[in-house]
Amino acid sequence: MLLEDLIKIKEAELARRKKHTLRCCLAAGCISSQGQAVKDALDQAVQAAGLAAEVEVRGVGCLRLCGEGPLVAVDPDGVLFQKIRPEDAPALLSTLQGETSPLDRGDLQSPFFKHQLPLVLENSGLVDPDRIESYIAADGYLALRNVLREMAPPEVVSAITKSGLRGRGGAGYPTGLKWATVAKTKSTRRFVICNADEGDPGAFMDRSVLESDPHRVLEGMIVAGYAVGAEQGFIYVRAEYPLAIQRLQNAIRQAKQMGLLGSGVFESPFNFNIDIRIGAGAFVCGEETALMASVEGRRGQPRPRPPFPAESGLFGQPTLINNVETFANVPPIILKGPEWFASIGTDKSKGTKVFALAGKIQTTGLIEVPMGTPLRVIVETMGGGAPAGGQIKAVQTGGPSGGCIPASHLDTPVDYESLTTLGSIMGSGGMIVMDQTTDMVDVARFFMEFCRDESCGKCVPCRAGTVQLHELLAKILARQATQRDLDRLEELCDLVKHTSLCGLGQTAPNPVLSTLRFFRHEYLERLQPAHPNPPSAPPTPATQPPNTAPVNPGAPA
Amino acid sequence: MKRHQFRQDALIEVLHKAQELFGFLDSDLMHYVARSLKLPTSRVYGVATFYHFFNLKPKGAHTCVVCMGTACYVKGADQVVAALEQCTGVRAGETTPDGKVSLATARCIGACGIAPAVVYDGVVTARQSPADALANVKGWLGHAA
Amino acid sequence: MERLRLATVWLGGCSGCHMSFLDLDEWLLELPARAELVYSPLVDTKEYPLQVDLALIEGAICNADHLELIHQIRQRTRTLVAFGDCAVTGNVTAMRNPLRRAEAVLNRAYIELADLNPQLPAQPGVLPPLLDTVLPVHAVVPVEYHLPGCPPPADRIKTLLAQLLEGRTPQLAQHQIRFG
Amino acid sequence: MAAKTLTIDGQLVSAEENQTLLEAARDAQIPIPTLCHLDGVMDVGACRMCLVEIVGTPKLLPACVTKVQEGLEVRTNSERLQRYRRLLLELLFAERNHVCAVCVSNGHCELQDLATQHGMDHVRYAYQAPNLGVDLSHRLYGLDHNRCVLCTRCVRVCWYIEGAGTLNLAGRGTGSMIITDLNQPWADSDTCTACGKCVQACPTGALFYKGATVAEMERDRQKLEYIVTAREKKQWNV
Repeated sequence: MLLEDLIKIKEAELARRKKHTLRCCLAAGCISSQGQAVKDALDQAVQAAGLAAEVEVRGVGCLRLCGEGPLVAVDPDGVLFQKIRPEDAPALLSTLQGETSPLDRGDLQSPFFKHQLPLVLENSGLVDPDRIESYIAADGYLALRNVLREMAPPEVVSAITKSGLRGRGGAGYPTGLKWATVAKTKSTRRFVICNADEGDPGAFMDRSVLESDPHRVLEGMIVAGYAVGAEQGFIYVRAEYPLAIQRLQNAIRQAKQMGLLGSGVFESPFNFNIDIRIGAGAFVCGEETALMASVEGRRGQPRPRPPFPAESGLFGQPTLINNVETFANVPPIILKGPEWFASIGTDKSKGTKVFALAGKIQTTGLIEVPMGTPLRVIVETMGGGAPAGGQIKAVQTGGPSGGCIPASHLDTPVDYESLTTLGSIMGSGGMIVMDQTTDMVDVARFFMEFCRDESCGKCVPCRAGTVQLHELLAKILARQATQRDLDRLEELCDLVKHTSLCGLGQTAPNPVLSTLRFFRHEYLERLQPAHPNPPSAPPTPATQPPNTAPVNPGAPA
Repeated sequence: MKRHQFRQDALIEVLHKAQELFGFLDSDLMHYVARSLKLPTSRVYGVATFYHFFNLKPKGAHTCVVCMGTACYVKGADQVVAALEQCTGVRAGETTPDGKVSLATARCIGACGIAPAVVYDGVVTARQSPADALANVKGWLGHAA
Repeated sequence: MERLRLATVWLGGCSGCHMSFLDLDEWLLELPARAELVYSPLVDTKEYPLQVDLALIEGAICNADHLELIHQIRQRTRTLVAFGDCAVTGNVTAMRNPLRRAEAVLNRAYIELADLNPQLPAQPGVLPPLLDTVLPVHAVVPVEYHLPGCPPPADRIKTLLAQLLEGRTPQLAQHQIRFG
Repeated sequence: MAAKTLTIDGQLVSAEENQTLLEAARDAQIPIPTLCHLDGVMDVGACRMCLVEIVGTPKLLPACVTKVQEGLEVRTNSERLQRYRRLLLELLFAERNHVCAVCVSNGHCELQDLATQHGMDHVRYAYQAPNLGVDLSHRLYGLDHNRCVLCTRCVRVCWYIEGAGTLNLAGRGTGSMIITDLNQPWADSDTCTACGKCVQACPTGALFYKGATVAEMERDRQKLEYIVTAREKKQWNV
């Protein structure tokens, strides 16, 4: 495979284009509302109407408006049909001839689409995820070719550093720095891992990227492999995402056939292989060291860092771990230049971020916006606010590690630092909207239950602390708790946050802490009055025994 | 296992395959896997029980998985689970004594756009109310009204 | 100096802590000078009196009677001491908690493990209704001080009592707060 | 090997390059509480008892796996650390059924000692009272899950010193359990060599010699060190 071949494939693919293209969304959301049947029906209808020469029916990835599926987009008219049933196929076809139909149309000019800046998702919904040619026609693998032919590995690292890209998995660690650390190690064996263990409940960004544009992720990984000097990559995908796994397997096979993976990528001396490792239902495996343990076929328990994976990771070798969205950002940075990328977003948070918008909101779906977009624009302008006269009460970001941002802070720009200041985190990009009917204590309890069940059990504060935190929250919900229980809750949050071994435990108290911070009254109004002091008794000795004294005043549970 | 060259680090892949073929992982199967990969049996058991995806007991003829992700939860998935638990007489995570239906919950199946979602025998179904779910599951139980 | 109104209470425990209390030996003779024992298994008071200064509570909260009594005690007492491991942790009395429910406990004791004539105690008033969960005292009412030990050795009891009788905040040495 | 100089609790300490903070502190007679640490086997940093503060670092670090560095300023016993340690102990006591009064290890238990040292005179969190069994099938040893703190010391000696791989953790989170082989009765284990190292390694009364009654279960910690040194360094320090 050389540049000429790449261009040939692109031209052949573009020449295949027909007068009309019907893009049928075949991402998980639409498939679960009969998306595949709609596509099959459209195929049949096209055949039946003898329009095969004029109309292409293409299965594509996510068309964003997941709540309105199945979705079909029509090119070149730029019309989006929503909630299409298989029997609507003939009627939909007839609109190509200019006929009107009562089918539900989405407005591609609506604020939901207008405020988006697709970068990671630029191909999503356009290319056919099952055909590598379709990706190549969208300039796919061009970045890889340029890197291999025109750039030395350190130049690639420096381009990523200059772009200001930060990890999209949640913590926002500078990607270039990570790459540089791995590249600088002395080892001869290094690994690249793509973290596709998107475990946050309420997040489906990575799933959409993998299902819509799998080659994009592969390309980013191969570029990374070249930059850090690795020959083997792993993609760790959740077993809950069978479609994504299938499309990745397919994509890897196609890339190998074309000489874009394997030995001598693009006929260069660079070799790179990618294997898929399938998770088995453990949220903690999103944590780097647990993920590596799982790739090695062990129990997915984290280990203390340092040493960091960049020095000693998979099989004890230096390992680069980035998540799906981070890798998907790599090809455009190479193609369009780090300066271009750095011009998007805010001072410290560059580029765009994909969010999965869900919960009590008019428009649910996938959005990609520049960093720094105010939360209000996302949930009110784009998402249309709470449904049916509801009021947005809070927005939950970052899943079980994140927090609830109250409506009063909706003008916060969405970037790593601003969200951290509010006690939440960017996280991987799940955004759950809550309205006035949502009980914030129950939300905190829900997330604590999640953390309790997903704790790996290795370190004491997370294993035993989440159990007690959950019990205290349930007690408060049941209106059986007193002020002392609330104090105890806060004390435990402090312990679990500061003493847990890994990120799961360290962030597990965040939903409690953020709801305590912004919705404390919901906790207080549930408390029972403190135990009445005996009428005849003066208050218990005010002086606490000094620290060295082992006898402490007791407290009721 | 051959495909994975009997590599010890492919244990999870091998267990996935084994469960796909046999439906669940019983002691003999885990013993066989351990022998083939030259791993201690305790290691295989430790891994198989760490991950929620692996079952050590046979599943029912039908499975119903209710997504309890945040988006589904705020849209009432808990009520769906409660209704199903009442109808089947078993709690989530269990199988009815007659082996007909396994009821389970999932952390998040990533279908938040269509919440609350329920997976009936592998088919993801959108926007399920307790009544929808009951209608689906009652057919499996055989004592349908 | 005015004498302290002292109570000792026997809830769900083996009375070992009280036995240990009796091990105070000759110090018991000095005690009346500073405290009046107003309620105790060792004296013949039926009703827990009002305005008690200090109560040592042996045993955990196991049944409805204990629950009622401990609330009454809390109301009428200035300072409570959880006296011994059962009061502090539940200890042996709480070893039935894994069975979860009171019926399961009664079944185990009177049916499953019975040698002769297995039957549940049915006559009213024989057995106060058991709580499903045995609780340490501080899980039910606020407790000022904890005195661990099964039983707490006499010198440990003496150290604590002596300081309380002098109106000081009691301090125990490290080895004196050992469970078991 | 280069020496490093650091400050621990205000005391200047010199340590070898590869030493952990825990080793350096112990060499200098500065005690740091530990539970999952066992001399001679790999550390896992799980119990969090040995967390220390390092000036200039926001995070607390486990002394058992953190290497010494030149110029570090370490605090091992601040009021905050003491508070955390006591809380951790309370969580451990509440997690399973630790009834010291009727325990084979009463008086010789690391958990009990830690509670005493940290002034833990009662547990404010709700006792979970899980219904766990006791495996008495083995001809020599017993395993009482009620007293297990999941420190995995037994698992590590079984894997890394004896090399048998009999014991392991199964399940996850609060449902984690120590198992033998495929979670079968200990007596049925094909791999157990009955070497007894796990029993020697256990900090509490979870693993014990059958026949030991209350407070009789004493351990000889030096035995493990003796074997590790013998196997690794070929030195028999009799």
